Amino acid sequence: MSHLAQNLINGTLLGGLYALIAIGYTMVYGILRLINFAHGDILMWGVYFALYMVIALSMPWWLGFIVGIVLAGLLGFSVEKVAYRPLRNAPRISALITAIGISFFLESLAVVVFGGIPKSFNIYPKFFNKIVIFNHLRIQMLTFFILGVTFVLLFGVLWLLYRTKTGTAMRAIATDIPTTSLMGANVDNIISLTFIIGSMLAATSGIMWAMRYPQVQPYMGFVPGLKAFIAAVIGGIGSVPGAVVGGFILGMTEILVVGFFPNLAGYRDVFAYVILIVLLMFRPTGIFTVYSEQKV
Amino acid sequence: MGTKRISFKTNFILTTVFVIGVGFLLLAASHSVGDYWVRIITLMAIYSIMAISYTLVNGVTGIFSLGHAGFIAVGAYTAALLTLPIQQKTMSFFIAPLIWPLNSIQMGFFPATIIAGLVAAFAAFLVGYPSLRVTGDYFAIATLAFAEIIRIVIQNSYSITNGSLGLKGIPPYTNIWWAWGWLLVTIIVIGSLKFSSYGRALRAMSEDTVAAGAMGINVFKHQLMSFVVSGFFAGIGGALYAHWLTTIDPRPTSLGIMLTFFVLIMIVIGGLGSISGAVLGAIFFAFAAQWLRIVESPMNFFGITIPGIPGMSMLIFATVFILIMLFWRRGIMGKDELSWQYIYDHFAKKAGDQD
Amino acid sequence: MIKINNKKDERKDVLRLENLTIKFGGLTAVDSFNGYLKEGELIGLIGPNGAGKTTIFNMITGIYAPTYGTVTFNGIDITGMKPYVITHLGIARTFQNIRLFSDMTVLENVLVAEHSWLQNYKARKILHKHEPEKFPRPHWKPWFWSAVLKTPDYLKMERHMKDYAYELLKAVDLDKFAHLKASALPYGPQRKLEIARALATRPYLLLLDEPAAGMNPQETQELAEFVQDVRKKFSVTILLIEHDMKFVMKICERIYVLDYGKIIAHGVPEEIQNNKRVIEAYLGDESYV
Amino acid sequence: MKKALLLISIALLMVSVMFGAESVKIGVAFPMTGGIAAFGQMTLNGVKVAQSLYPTVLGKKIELIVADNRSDKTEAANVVSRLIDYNHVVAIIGEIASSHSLAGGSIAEKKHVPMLSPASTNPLVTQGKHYVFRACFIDPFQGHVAAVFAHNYLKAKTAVVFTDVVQDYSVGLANFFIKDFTAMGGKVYREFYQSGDQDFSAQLTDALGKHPDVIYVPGYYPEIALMARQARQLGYTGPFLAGDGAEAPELVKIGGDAVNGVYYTSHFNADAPFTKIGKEFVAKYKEMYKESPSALAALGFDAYLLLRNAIQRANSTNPEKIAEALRNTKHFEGATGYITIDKYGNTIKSAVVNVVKNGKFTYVTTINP
Repeated sequence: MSHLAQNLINGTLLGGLYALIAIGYTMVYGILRLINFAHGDILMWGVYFALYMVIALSMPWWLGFIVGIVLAGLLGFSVEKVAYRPLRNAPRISALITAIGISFFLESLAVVVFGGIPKSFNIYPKFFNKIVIFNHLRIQMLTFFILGVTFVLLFGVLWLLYRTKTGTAMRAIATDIPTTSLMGANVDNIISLTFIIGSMLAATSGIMWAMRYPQVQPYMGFVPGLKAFIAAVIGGIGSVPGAVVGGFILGMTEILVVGFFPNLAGYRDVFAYVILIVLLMFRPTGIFTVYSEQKV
Repeated sequence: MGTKRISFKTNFILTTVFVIGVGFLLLAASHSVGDYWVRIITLMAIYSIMAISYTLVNGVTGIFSLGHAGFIAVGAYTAALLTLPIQQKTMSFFIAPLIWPLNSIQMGFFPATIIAGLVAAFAAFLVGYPSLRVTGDYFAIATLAFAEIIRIVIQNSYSITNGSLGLKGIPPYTNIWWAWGWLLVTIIVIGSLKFSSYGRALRAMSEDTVAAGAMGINVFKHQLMSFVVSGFFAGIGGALYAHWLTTIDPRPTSLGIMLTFFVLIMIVIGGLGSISGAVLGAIFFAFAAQWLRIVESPMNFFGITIPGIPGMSMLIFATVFILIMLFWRRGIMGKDELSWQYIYDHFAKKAGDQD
Repeated sequence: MIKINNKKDERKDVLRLENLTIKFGGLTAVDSFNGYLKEGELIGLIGPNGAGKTTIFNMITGIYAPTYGTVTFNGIDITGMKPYVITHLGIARTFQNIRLFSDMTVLENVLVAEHSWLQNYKARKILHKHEPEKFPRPHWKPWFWSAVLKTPDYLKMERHMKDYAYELLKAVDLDKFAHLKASALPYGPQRKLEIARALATRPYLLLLDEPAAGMNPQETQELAEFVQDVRKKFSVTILLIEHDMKFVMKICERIYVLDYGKIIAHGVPEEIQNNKRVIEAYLGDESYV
Repeated sequence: MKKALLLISIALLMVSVMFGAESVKIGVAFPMTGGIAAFGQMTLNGVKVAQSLYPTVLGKKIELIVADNRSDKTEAANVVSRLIDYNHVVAIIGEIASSHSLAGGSIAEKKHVPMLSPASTNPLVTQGKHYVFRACFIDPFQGHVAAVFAHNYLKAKTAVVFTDVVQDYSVGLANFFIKDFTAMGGKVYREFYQSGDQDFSAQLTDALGKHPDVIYVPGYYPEIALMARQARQLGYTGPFLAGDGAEAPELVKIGGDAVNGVYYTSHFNADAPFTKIGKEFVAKYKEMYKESPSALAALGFDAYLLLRNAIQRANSTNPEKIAEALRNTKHFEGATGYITIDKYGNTIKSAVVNVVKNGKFTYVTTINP
């Protein structure tokens, strides 16, 4: 029983991290219909930014984190501006290929700038490593922190989307760019804002990821990025609540599969991919249907 | 507008002369440039086969697959398991013995390559049949997922593929003639396909699937067909690659997503949808990967040593890749082919400009 | 009150639409559309923007599956069939916003439509069941391999396809642009090429979606003659959507008027011109001038 | 102007020819960029220390030509070919990762140029090859050493073995450990993970339910460090046992206090070198790089010396003769111990066990073959 409970806690933790990354994916996809392959790499850069703020500029850890997150937002903003905006009217495949190129570029640049050797991320207070024992369950303080941040940010994003004018404009663009621009909303600004928010969420997740698994390396963003995309598809791409639910489902599945069938650990990623493929075949719109794609 | 059309006969003669010329060049090269460059020249042909088969799907047919490395891996493993000497098999498989009948088979390179192609084509069918029901970026992600599944299964099947230990001692059959010979076959078959009625249907689909469907083209069937043909030649490329390298393993960096990215770089440089572009892109990639060693190793300019920057070559490739996508999306060839007609038109235009 | 010309028509039905209905989410885009086309007719389908005309085309050609109702073509129920099968059976169409294969040459555009000659096996099987005498059992050929290996059979077929394509291009007066990219053509010839491409599938029924859109009066005039010409020369039945009332009134034998997904009028041009509901529906619409 | 250029180039050519005649070219094929660049860098440091101590052989200067394989298998084969064919080296120190050595080894074998790998421990690397050697012991031996240590020193009865399914190295060590440990009467449970994994909580929760006396993780340091942290958080206080893949300063940096009590089998400990030349090496290394040498550096050092020794004994720079001499290496004194190369190209030498104590790699014991 405690085995299950422990696994459930671990799964929630992993799921929360996936969910935060997936929100950025799903928002960008909802608006631009673009799989932003570079999303995971922006996450990685955010973590490096935070690390260097603390180590090189000797900022306090919390300030370093915030500056890192802001810088990641700026990076997302520039990536959109430099690489995606010129291709907005190009075929979608071109945008997708460019996104792959950007991902490849950000990774290569990180190798050149930061070196390919993993760096340790021990720049946060020891307090987070403390363990609370609760009825045979061992829960790290970090768990509460990560879950707390995840839920605060999640509700923040939902509030922004459904309760503010900007959010309404974002949702409007997601359905129809030309009409929205006719209605007087500045499409470019709103798309930029989407990228900034998505990148900052990813960086936040990345930093918490690095707190839990304290090492940083240039390829750290790829797998979480891909998994978060799968989470977004599970939830119904374009839907923010869907992305969160998808993230938790995926995180939970991965942990439970390995926890109860240790022999299948080698196939762990296969489960995520199989879920993805089955879902794409039979319910491509995911759990929360947002858009139907038919347009002739 | 007086562009002359070059007749079939002229075309045929010129092409034959060109192929024989390239043959002589290769013959000369294999005797003069040394083993290292011969290896690179062989690699160029292997990359070209991978790139052509990839461009058939991603460029000509216009469906964006990210699963190419999966089929290359299937081809590489199939061929390697068929040509590996039995004694080598018993030595390599020390975690779990190889299953029957693979443990008692050893065959020649040519049949093994063909079987590798067929098995890879079958894998492409199995992947394509479900994946092609979704379109666009969903298809890209589905194929990426399938390729990863293939890789992970290879990684975990110790009694068939030797798992993460990989295979070694594969006979080094791939030489300059096998590689360039297969490249010629690939160019002829895929070129012939591209310029047949089927190729027109594929190109039409790449522009507008709805209109193509309305013109009576079974879009799904044609996409699947293109995918399977591509899988066949990817398998051939994999078989050649395995016998060139003599050892293969299922790491993400050797037969995983990295390889798909590399081939993608080649066809983006060459122009999505062009066979000759794919060849040029592959040759450029194989050459530049060696040539860019200059920027990575310390340089000595009159006594001043400039330290090399590790990782620079990949950064340069990535930068070139993005610049092409942003400013020169047609790449070297666009969707055109480097035909005699193309060259003639080009020069005719140049001459016209000077008048 | 819908007035219909009740004169008995002996010609056979090419197309019959019964209770055709489609819903997108909560919205009913087309509501119980009933209609028919007799062999050799030239029929117009008109209505204000968003009335659901193109949606009907999309249901006939299999791009959308109707929520209710059936589409019967030459006595075969084609509801829910795949677009390519429907094309093989003999329905061809053009698109509202021209959808040529713009990167391919004019000739290749036509040749693409002829590609189905190689492999309309499935459609022939369906026809075979219905009219065995007209469609003898097809001989299956491995055209794919023939095409790759360039067998004499295939080369003969290819020559045949090219000849017919030139013939079609000559008929629409585009043969001199055969090797030009389709995107390089001016607007009017692009419309014509789209019709030629549709004809290359050898249809019984041709669906034209706003063929006169964006043309000046003189071009429209030419087009009207051209459409009538095509009907005669290729002996096809034509159903067309058009905004230009003059154009429709001039060439169509019967007209269906659609508003908010429902038929509001059906009859010969004179009847439609004087129909109160049609005038009402068109009042606010600037395109009716 | 043209004449001047011509003269300069002729002069340069002559200098290079003269220089060429004076030197013995040895190729170094290491990963200097990419995923395992750190290993390449560490090993190269050791090679350079050896070169600065012993720069000549047979009265000629030894010239090292370093070629980067970019941590990529295709390039691993290409650089060996390049070194042999383009740079005309007489022998190669090279390829760190076993998969790279397999790719490069087949080229060296074909060209009859000896290749000496400092750190490829996979038994397949030298198998059936006459021109491929190594300076390190092989996976089966390391697994055996770990089993002996767990049984005799840690007195363990139950072990949980974590296998990194992606790494042939890990699979090899785990299998030989399990074989030997069960033969000694121990009980083994297995768990699996893969390189790049960051969350081991599921496996650890399962593993700790078995109440192991030791957890054997023959993987690489990033995962070992993360695993140790998560295990400590789940309440595990017992020892970890690992292979030489654990040895990197990052283990402590990432793992923090959690990695205290991680034992690992290794080739070398800088605090307790037990040969004279080992002491000399540590001193010189500290002088050159201001830090303690890693085991990889020691292996790079030994690879250079083994090759130099073989050239001396062969009294020739003929690759065939060097290979022959290498194969006859007997009781050679290197930094990592006394090395004998058997007829298969593998080394027979002792292993050390180190432990992380207060964030320092501390020598525990030596286990002889």
